Amino acid sequence: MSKASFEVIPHLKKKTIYAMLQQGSRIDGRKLTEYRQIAIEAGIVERANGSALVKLGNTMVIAGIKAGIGAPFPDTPDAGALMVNVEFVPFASPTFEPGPPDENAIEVARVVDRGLRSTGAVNLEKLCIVPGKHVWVLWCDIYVLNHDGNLIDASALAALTALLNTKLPKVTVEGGEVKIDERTLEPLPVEHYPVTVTMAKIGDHIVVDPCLDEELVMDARLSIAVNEEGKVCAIQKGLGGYFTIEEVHKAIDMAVQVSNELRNKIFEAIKKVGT
Amino acid sequence: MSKASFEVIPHLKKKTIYAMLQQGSRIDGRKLTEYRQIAIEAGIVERANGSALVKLGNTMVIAGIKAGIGAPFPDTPDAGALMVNVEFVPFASPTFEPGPPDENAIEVARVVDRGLRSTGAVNLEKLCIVPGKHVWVLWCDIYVLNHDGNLIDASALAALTALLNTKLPKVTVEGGEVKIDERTLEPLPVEHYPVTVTMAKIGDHIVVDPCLDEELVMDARLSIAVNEEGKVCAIQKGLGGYFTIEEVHKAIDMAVQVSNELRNKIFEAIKKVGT
Amino acid sequence: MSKASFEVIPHLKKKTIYAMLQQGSRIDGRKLTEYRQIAIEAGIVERANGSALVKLGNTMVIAGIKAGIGAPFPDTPDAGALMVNVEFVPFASPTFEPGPPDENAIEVARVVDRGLRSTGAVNLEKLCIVPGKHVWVLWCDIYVLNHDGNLIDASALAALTALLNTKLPKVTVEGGEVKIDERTLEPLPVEHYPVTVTMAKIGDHIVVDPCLDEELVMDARLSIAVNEEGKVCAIQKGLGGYFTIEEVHKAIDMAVQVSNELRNKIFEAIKKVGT
Amino acid sequence: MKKSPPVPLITPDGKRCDGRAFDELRPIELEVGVLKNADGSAMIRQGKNIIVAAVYGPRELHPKHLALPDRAVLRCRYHMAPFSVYGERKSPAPTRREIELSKVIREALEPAIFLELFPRCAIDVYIEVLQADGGTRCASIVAASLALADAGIPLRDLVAAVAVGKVQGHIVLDINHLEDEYGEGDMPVAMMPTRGVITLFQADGVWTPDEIKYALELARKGIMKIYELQKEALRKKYEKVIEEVEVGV
Amino acid sequence: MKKSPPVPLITPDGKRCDGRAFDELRPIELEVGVLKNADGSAMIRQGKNIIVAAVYGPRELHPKHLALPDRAVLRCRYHMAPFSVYGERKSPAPTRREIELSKVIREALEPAIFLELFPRCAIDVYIEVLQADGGTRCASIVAASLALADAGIPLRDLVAAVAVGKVQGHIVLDINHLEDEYGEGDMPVAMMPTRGVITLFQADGVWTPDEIKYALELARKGIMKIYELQKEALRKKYEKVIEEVEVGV
Amino acid sequence: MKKSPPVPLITPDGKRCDGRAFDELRPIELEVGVLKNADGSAMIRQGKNIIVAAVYGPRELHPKHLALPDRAVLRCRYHMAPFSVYGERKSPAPTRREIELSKVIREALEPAIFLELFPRCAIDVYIEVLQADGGTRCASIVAASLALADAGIPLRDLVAAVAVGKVQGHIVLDINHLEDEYGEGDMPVAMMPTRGVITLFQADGVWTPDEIKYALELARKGIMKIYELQKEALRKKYEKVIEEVEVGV
Repeated sequence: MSKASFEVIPHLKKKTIYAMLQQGSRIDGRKLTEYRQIAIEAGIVERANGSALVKLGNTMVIAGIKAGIGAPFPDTPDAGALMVNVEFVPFASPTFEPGPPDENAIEVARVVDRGLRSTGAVNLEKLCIVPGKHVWVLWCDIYVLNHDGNLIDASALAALTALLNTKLPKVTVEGGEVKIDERTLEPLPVEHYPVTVTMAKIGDHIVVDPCLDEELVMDARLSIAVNEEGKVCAIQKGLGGYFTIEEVHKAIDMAVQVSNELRNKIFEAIKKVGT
Repeated sequence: MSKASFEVIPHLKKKTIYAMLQQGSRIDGRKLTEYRQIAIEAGIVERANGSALVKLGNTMVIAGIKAGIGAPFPDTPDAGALMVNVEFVPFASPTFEPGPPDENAIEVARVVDRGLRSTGAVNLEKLCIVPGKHVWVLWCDIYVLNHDGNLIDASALAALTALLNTKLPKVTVEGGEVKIDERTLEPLPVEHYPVTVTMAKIGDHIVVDPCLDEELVMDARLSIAVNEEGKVCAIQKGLGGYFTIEEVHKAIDMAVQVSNELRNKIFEAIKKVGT
Repeated sequence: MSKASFEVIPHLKKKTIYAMLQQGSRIDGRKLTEYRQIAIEAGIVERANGSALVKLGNTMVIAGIKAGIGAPFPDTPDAGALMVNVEFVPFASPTFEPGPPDENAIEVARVVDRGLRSTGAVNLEKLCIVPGKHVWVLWCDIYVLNHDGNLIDASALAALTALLNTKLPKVTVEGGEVKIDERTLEPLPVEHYPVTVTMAKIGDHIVVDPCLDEELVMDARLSIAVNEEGKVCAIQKGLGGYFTIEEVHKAIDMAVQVSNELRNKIFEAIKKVGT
Repeated sequence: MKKSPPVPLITPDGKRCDGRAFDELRPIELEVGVLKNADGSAMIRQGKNIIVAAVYGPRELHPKHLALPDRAVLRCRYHMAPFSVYGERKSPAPTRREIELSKVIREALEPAIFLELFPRCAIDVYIEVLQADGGTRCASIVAASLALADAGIPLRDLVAAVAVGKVQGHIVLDINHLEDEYGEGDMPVAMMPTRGVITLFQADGVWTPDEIKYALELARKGIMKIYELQKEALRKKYEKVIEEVEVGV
Repeated sequence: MKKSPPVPLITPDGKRCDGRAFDELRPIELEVGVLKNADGSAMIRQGKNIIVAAVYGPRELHPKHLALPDRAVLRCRYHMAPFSVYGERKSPAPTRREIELSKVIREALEPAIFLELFPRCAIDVYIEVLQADGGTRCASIVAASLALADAGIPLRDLVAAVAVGKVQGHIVLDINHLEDEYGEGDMPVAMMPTRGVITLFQADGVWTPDEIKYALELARKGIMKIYELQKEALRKKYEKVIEEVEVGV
Repeated sequence: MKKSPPVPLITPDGKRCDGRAFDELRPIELEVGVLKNADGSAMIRQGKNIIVAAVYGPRELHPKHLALPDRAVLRCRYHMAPFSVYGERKSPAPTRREIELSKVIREALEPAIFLELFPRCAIDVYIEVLQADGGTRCASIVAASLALADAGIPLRDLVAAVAVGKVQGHIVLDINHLEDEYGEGDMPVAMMPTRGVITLFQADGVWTPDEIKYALELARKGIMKIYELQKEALRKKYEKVIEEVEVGV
């Protein structure tokens, strides 16, 4: 249980959210299927191999990629590794506490990871340098800077943008030794573009991209990762409520529809930094 | 201090236990030197190299052996390794708490380990594959599923049975490389058969195999590991009471006597699964 | 925040300290620039490669050096390593708590380390055995046994004395293999002699070597490490008070002056054990 | 990137690697009340899965500032024994996977429990996987749900669960370890069967919306069968208790 | 033992590796109020440093036994993001260095805050280094001080800070990453500028007392310039707020 | 599996590797009151063992819910300094061995203390092994017992302890590091000497019941000698205090 879930929302605001939904509108004036304004900036941290800052309304997350050369996992000797880590720093919300990632941060990381992995976003086989010995190991660290709801989508956007922004130095193998040419940079082989669309169930209503106020009253959450072919590549239901089968199908349709908009925002951000 | 030791026992029950002991009988109808009913089942977890489920009355523990190939300890380059780990999962008692093993679980693990190690139950030298480089490393993990007293004896029984149930794939060394033949399984070289007999001192009485009610009133505990030759191979006094020298000698005689019965239960369980 | 900083000092004692300082004297009778009695004993732990026990009045710390052969840090392949660790064991004060070093212990360790490192006290390059592969790794563990103030200076004294007391077995390299000759011991290459002088600011007064009573009322702390040439090789201001620029310069002059006295105590202790 | 499976996942005659049809469950054994100390408990064997669930509560919650004024706090710990897995020993420390699964299992059970009846209390669900064979989170939910019932905690419905999967293009019911490891997709689903609502829903792999529709329907059918087994197991326990009471055991 | 730098630290014409004069600050950008949830926040860009500071409080302190009856407890966490550093990823777990820096930064800020106005409360200062380029502790103090002001916490003075260094025998102002890594000495200094008193003072490297005198004076001059930038940044935020109020945003 | 010892453990003339007879203790030095802050303290040197014990209490216990209404809680921490051991540095984090020894040492001391006189309190015993030479748990008990007495805590009796061992078939008193490392068995025993009862009793190695009988009797004799040394050390401290009082120190 995160403390966030216990956060108190004034009774009046809760009633307002419900009443407005009944009228087809939301507390911040959006339509039920409307996403908040998205701002994505790629490449803001030069020390990282790739990076991105994402704002969804007032939600703000930053992702940075660090690449290093390491040993492959024993069961995938021919493939590089990608690790996703999400930190909810106390910085970002009065309800976050210092310490290692809690179950909420771990869930976000694993959902982001699942979307990237299922659809093969990064071609990990191309990150193998010497099979069984040396591969590229990528760390994708996502920091939440301000929490105003829907951290899953913001994190997924930041992760994919940062990966698209990533460049690796060229490596060659001579006599078993790996040589790194720091001056010749090559883009990371990103081949698919999954984005995640999260919906909240509040009473009988399903809204896209919940803000924090909505998260504090929602009954359940459904996150759907969609790739560039409109196929679903990860699903995660959250919280102690339920969905009917019809609601699930409706939500999936909604996610597929919204996903293009999100993906385009990423492409625009990448275009801006010229990669 | 385990919380268990603070568990409250109704005053009346305490008086009953004392009164009955005065009459030579126990709260659960046993005689002072009588062990509870023992049920041992070997080989219940196929994923493990060896396993055993032990019930002492309502006490229930499971042990599983996982074998892997690793480096030897620097001071014993010619020998495999055996590690015993005991977990008191919250599962097993309302007083157990989640987290790494506390001093009580560590004590049980170390006493079980001491009995096995002192008498050379597993011939660790036969687990050496390439001296100084590759040896078999055995993990014996013991999980308490239900705690009704005397976890030391139950754990020792489970550990030895699981070891006797353990089979290792055949390994050969070719040109410095270790090859594992998963289809040819060989029994673990178990050469001695220590079992542990625990006695509780309650007032002036010494009883064998205390149940939880008795543990909650006992003054001190004495655990004696005995091998198949009737020799003592580990001793552990526990709790903040004391024993007279006479009591110790009486307890040792008792342990030597009872140990055969326990050992036979193990042999029967092993015979049943045909190893 | 260490609990120590919250320790209550009787109001009366606080007033006394201030009043005496106004008169140019201190609660324990010392002058403002007077150090407490120093007793240093080198070589008291034979199991260690070097060791020292230091008493500053009632403050008592022990340092032990353990040397082992390990890999160098990747960025200094030609140099050995020196690690300084300080533990405030509950042993030493009613306000110390068990557990890994807190911010106070870490600060002491890092200040001691900084002094040694800045002035190149130990010639780490001479501790390289095979560049990039095998180097001497030194652990300097400092245990506080009794806390009566000024743990930084006591720890720095103990560390340098223990290093001067350290002998390493002779190593030779034959065919890439490192051979250790435990019978031929050689002194550690210690080439500089930094000592640290700590001053406390209490009101407008600056006193050298504060005792615990003084630490409980001090506003700020300034520690200055000085090498044998009278040069400053580490500075650390501590606590939530401040210093004027004039106070800083005065403190530095004071430290340079006192440092010789401390260094001589170390040399005497080393001479006594004949190294 | 996934290596090829040690045996064919789909045989030429359209069966799965363990001989099952695409819509066939593995054999399932359920036993209620297997532990003495827990307030409720249950064991499930499904394929080679062996999982035990224990429930303690409703009971006082420590530390008290975590208590809720209007309902019980449900806590859940899903844990795999070090010897329960294929290959190397698993460290007993909780992995990120175990932490996530503890969360989704808790959230799958929560809608079924009348938590509002026990303000300020805790209900603790402990799950130990003794042997893992694919689909452990779903099997855990099946057992945990029975353990809650065994503890006498008022439930809106049982929760039943099963994982469907995508194996060489086929949507199959109740995937086993090999299908999980080498298949293309995994979709664990939990439902409150009498209400037909979904309380756990996850997926990896790539699915078209139509495939998801088909998979969910397949899951629903499997869940209804498991639900019957759950009720049967509770009846058996109840009859045993009645019997014991009647013969005075 | 330090390897030689990849570029000359001092060029033949008496400039530093990034073209600066010995007594020249790097370009500094300060922005106040960059985060919505925090009670106060500020971002600093100094060279390639990117650092954000957030302040929460005064607020209730948990656990309560740590509260002080006569003043607020100031808490501080300096942390570097894993991707903020040169070379390998930094583990997100706090290092000994980060623990020490959290302490000295707290102690540098403490003299400037009227803690006695908020007995039993906590004031939390969180600092995240997003990109590190030398002198991060000083830059963190500059940002944290602005975040405290932005949170409306009564201050005796702002705190400004800068690191001077010793590079090939020269005392230089505001050292960058290369000068920190390959230079001979680092001396971070923080002051309350209007009072001219020192609240953070550290050094490594070997310094004569005269060099320290010179270095401190150089630091003081840099700090006075940074102080002007701080005031300017607060003014900008204040004007923006006024503007927003006037146009009714 | 144990390697052969670097020196013969038993010499041809029937002596042990350090020249002692089978039933001979090592030289023991005891000093009471060696630390200023602790309420009681003592140091023991036995062979090359150097161990210091400190006692704090009876004092308030935190957190309070661990307090007992009818007696004090005794807590004990046995710890080895990183440099105290042969060979490699020991990590300062408590090992499983140290956790077990902390427990058995606590249980060895407990019967001797009138804990019931201090309800709701804690008595803390801290033991630091500065140099280890075999038999440290027994030496720790000897020192801790003196530290308790030094702290003025009412005791039923002192606790004295010694380890007997089995070395090349011989039962010997007070084994040293080499005998512990290369011998066949170790049997640490603690007793309340005037009552003749056993408060710590452990063993590894293989022993016949008769060997145990002999070993226990040997231990008892050693313990009685150590008990005399303990009383002597307390007397010395007491006399010193008297003296100090008389001369007005």
